[in-house]
Amino acid sequence: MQDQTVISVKNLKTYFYTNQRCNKAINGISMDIKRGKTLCIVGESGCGKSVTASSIMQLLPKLSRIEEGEIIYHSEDRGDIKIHELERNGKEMRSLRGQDIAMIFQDPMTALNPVYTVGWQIVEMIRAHENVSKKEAKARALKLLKDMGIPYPEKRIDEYPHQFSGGMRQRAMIAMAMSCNPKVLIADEPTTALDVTIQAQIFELMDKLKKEYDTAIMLITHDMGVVCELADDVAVMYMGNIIESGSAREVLKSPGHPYTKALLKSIPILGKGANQDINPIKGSTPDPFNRPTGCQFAPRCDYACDKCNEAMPEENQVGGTHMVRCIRFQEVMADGK
Amino acid sequence: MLKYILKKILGMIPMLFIITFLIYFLLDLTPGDAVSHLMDPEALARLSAEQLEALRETYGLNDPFVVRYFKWLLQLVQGNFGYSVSSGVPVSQIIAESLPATLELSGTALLISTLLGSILGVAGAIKKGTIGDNVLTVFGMIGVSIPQFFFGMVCILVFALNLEWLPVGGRTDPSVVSFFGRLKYLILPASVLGISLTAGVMRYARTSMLDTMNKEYIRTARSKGIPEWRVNLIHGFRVSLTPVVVLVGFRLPTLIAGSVVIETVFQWPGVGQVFNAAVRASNYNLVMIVALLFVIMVLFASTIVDILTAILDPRVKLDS
Amino acid sequence: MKKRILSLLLVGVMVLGLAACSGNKEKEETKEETATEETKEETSGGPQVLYSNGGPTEFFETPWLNPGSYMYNKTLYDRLLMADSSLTALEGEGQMAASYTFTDDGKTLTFVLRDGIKWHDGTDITADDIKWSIEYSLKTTVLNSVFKSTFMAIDGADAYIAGTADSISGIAVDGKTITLTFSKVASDALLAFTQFAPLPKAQFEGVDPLSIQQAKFFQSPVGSGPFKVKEVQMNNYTTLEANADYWGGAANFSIYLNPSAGDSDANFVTNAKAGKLDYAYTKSIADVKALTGVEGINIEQVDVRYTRLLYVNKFKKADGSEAPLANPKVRQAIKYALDMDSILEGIFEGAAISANSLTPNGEWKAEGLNDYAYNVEKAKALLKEAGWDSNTELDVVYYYTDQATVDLMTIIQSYLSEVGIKINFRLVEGDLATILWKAPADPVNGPSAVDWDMCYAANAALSMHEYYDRYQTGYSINSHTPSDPELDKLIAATNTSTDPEVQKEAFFELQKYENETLFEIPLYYQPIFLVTSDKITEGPATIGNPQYNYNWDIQNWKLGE
Amino acid sequence: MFALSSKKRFNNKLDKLKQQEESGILAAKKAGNRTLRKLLNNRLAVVGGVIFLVILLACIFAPLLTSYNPLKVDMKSILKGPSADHLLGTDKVGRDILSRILYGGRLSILIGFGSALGCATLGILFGCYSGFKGGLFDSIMVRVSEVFMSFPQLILVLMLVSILGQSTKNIVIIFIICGWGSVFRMVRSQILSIREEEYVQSLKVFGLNDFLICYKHMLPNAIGPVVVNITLSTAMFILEEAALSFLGLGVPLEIATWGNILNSAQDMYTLQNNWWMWLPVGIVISLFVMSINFVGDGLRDTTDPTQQG
Repeated sequence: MQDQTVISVKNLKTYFYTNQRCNKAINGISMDIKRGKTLCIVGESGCGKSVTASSIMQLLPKLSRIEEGEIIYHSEDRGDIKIHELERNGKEMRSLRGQDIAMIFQDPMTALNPVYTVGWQIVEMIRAHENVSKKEAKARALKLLKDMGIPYPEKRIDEYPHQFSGGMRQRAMIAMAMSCNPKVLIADEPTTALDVTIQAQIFELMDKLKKEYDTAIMLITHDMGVVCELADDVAVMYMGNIIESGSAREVLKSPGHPYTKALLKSIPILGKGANQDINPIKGSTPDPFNRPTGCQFAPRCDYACDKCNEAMPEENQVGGTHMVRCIRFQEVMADGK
Repeated sequence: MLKYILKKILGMIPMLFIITFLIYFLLDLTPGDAVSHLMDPEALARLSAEQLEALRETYGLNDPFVVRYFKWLLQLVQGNFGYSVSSGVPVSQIIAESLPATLELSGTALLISTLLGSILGVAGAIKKGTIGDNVLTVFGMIGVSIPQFFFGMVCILVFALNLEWLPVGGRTDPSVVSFFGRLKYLILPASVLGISLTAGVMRYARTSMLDTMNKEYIRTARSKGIPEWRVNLIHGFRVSLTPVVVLVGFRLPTLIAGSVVIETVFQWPGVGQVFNAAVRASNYNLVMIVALLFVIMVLFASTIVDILTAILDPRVKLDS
Repeated sequence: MKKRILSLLLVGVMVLGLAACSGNKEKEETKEETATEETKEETSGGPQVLYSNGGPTEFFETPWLNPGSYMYNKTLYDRLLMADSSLTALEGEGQMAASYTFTDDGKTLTFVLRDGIKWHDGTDITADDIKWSIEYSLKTTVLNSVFKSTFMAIDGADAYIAGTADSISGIAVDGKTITLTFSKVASDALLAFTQFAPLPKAQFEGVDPLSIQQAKFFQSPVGSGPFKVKEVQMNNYTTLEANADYWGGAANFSIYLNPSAGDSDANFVTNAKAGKLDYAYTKSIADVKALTGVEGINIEQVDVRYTRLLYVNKFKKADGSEAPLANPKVRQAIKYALDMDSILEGIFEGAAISANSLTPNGEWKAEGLNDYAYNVEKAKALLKEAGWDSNTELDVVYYYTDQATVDLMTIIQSYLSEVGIKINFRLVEGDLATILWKAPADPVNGPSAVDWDMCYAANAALSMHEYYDRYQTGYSINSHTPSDPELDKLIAATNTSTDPEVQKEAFFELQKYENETLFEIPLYYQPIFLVTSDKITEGPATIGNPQYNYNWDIQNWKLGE
Repeated sequence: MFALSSKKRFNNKLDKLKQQEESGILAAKKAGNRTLRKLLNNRLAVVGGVIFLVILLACIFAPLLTSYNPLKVDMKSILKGPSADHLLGTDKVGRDILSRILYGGRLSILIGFGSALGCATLGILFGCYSGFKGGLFDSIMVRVSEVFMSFPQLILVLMLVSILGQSTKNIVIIFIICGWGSVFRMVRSQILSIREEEYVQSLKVFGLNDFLICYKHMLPNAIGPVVVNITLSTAMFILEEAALSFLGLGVPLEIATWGNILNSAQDMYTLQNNWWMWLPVGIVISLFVMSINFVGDGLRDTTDPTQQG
């Protein structure tokens, strides 16, 4: 089991220092990304899921830094690399990016450089890590575009991003990310900006990658539907903490945290007909600068009691890898509403 | 592309017509006419009224200005640029002699200011907020904050008279034949003019670079693991090049008009001086032709800018 | 690496600041040697070069307007006669004329041309060229007034001008001799022919005399003098080379002219200090101050007939009201109110001389004129006597744009306001002939055709007549002085004889009248400063007025290292 | 060595911030207006602002600072160096240079600001409406602005000066005629992009008349760059005034403006020997123009939402 983990994150804390204030975006999270498995990180916007991805890739904005904790990349040939100690844009970190850990972003419209052709940008990625001739790199790029299911790749490769549709552009992004067959692919809400039919194609494509290239995928989303379909493991984040994580089956079948349960209840399940009763979670995420004492979800939690407000609940292990940070998790699981 | 250029040129014709008419009208409004500026006041004082009238007659200055304008236009269409009222030299010859000097000076200055301005602007944007950014900004600002003639005279005093590295002024000397000998004359005026134009380019480059650096594709580029300088220059600056090109494009007309101030201070035989003297002496033919060249260059510059933006930024289509 | 570049930049800026302020004395001494070395190695190959200014910016000005104010006019052309440094014609041999005779009654003047003299293009200089030059110049509009009054005095000139005759009967050509017979007294005849430069008739075929300045000839003139045109780059530089077969000997140096408009050269000082100005003149005191004490540059002050004055408009105003300055007492009060000595000390640092008459000091000036020394009480008393109303505002105009003029106007304004005379001054531009000098229809009692009360202007005079003739009744440019029979009589007296002694007496009487009535207010005589560099080891024998031609025989000068 | 310490300094700064946050100081502090705070922590803009105010106030309160009348000629004390009674010495006609700089400053700043505000008002008036309305009015205005902008500026200035005559008022008019074109184009392009915004459609749906939509709602969104342009063109106009007096076209020479004072430094003798006639005024002009540029730049950075920090 152990050797399957590609990236292990232990007690990571990342703080933001914009507008002369200090915002504790990530407040100590731990997770493992395993080879050939898809780890889904789910949570409302502003819970710190994108910051996690940026921390791993060391792409944090200037006025922020990793306070504590470790991010270790277990590479095959170069042993364990402590990413959190690497110089942000240093030589070693840059050799990791793209080659070992690749990333795709949310809005394909703005993620590609508008003034260079798609082919050129992919070739740039390949030549950054392997010294191959331009011709050979272009051939590989062509093959990649074909693999990603883009029609007429010979013509498309020399076209500009604005000539691609949303879905096509995301495929091009994935082609670029996969160009040096990275060990880990981090996808930061890849389909949010796309419409539903295209979403399905992208997920199908990612599933194919996992199987064929055995890449570990860390998928960030706020859509529980995506989690149910794709996830092998799940980590639910709220206000900078992972409040519940474990294998997809355990978490979805018997959610231990009121927030996970509420999330599951708030999405319409396809095919369950029109009269499903969907009840949204009351209230909204608190202001990060004056956080509630104790459990962050307490103000919006149905099971909230006085004890919840005292301190942030510890991590309770429930069965194999299932972890919940709620003092009344037994009741929640038993409830089975 | 060709269709676009043709459309632009056709659009130019009415503009040229309006502007030259306006210039002629304004020139006619200025007090006195070519004759009254022909010689210095004392000599003029000795002429009798009939002699003055006779002189005016020879230059056809007596018929109404509209008639004179169309006469001039007719001549222009036949390719005859007319003669300078004061010296009788064909205008084409005067321009042929003075235009290369201005092109040389303004051209070098534009080059210096574009290069220096872009470098300072990009460096300022990358190092935003640090002391380096402040120092670069102050250095860039020097050019635009000191009046040109004052900056020029101090440079002459320091480099030409006290330190004697460079000649005092003028474009060349018959005894100087080598290219570098001639270059020596160009250094001071071109750098004074260049530095005073730098601040504009610097601020534009800095602003557009700052905008670009916040864009998504810069983060994507970094996530591809390519070196920091490539991210900033190849991805960042390449995109923010367009506004800089637009600004420099709109400065092309100075290639024609030159800078009267710099040319006067550095005894540079350019069009600026000739044009300044011609306008004050209501020397119609010379003023009209130089103004015509200037306006053509302005309209030409706006076309060039459109084409360049289309080349630089694939999203922009020409015939939009 | 980047940090080091930034610190370098900072040091550079500091050096620029320091060097600008220092500019102190001992730096200039060391610089002088290097300057001459630099020019030496530049021209060590070819013949030596005399640097001067006044080079053409658009065209070579015709020599018939300002006979000597441009270096090229003095070196490219020969005159008939030769004047000495005080501008009196030398006896016997002239330049083009081998000899000449002028009858005592001043009626006939004959020249005998030197044989073998040629134009620069190799063609012979003939008597016909001289005759044509005189006739053609009368038809042009740009003729010096001394030449004009002399040539108009030739017999048959009026008929020629009126067009009834196609040549001037009074000019007879016979082989090498030209005889001029005068119908009336030409008081400045000899002076005129020491300055008038004949031009080659062949070069002016089909050129309309009215636009002579625009002729192709004046882009690269063919002259007769010791130097000829080598290379012309308008607005850039002009080079003149020695005329090998000049009758007076061939020079062993060439001349390099920096372009400068009129007699104001903005780069006078910078070029002089950089060793690019060996012979030039200036009126600007600022330039002179900047060059005093610079090693290798010598400055000579030359007193010339150049007077700055206030013309006074004594005609009734257009709206019928009396001219405020019609009363001579007010004009005298103005003269008393101006402390000219301290004004000149302030602006010109003593380089200009306060004036009590149009005529500068010297043998041509009467003794015992009232200097109107600065006296506020007297001025106020005169104003009270004249019943001066202290809130009338006088309108004073000027046409010079330099800083010294503006400073002078400000000072005059403040001095006059102390005695209760309010003036405001304005710059006039454009058609100055009409704005300043348009004579009224009725020269006796106006009204005035110009709207200023006083006009600050200059009067440069080659001959004394150019100072006073303009005040006669009905004179074409007399826009300021109503007809005054006494004044007309005195001016006419100065034009009756060519004998200098008789002319002097007549001028003395005229100057006394001028001193009493102050029909114009003379301010100061402005000298000219001749600037020469040490490169000229053997220069002109005597220093005359650099704005006119005299026997400086430039071709025999020697240039040192 | 230099790089390391900046890393250390960066971390210390963040540590201090973290420590303050945890101790709750930061939460208590009232979060001031973001634009003002961002302007304040842009060091250059602050320095610029201070210099700008110092010079402006010195010019306005000139009578308090110097008792001399800038136009008073005093033949006794000509070209005196800086001394007790004349802090910055006297010029060729004995006028006190310090008072001329202060009183002259009033005029120069008036010309600079007057022209810049004039250009901005004209530019906004036409730009806003033509950008919003489009159609015939827009195309005519664009053509007119193109005519003015492609006019060789020198010829326009030379002619207008000789027609209108030389005076402060005319100079401002001339600068406005020459300069309104660029503000017009800038505002128009801003309004063109704002016009597509939804809130403008909704305003139209509410039936507000065009002027109200155009000037009350759309203009504030386009005003950011215009404000910046005003500060920067003020600096440019002050320099233009100095250049014009160098060419003898500016304000009549005897009236004290910075350009005219500097004008006296045209000859080499003054440059080398009477430094007090040109150095102080040169420094004041450069400092003032630089300070306006920095404030302008600072404003630009604050009005740009994407700026971090």
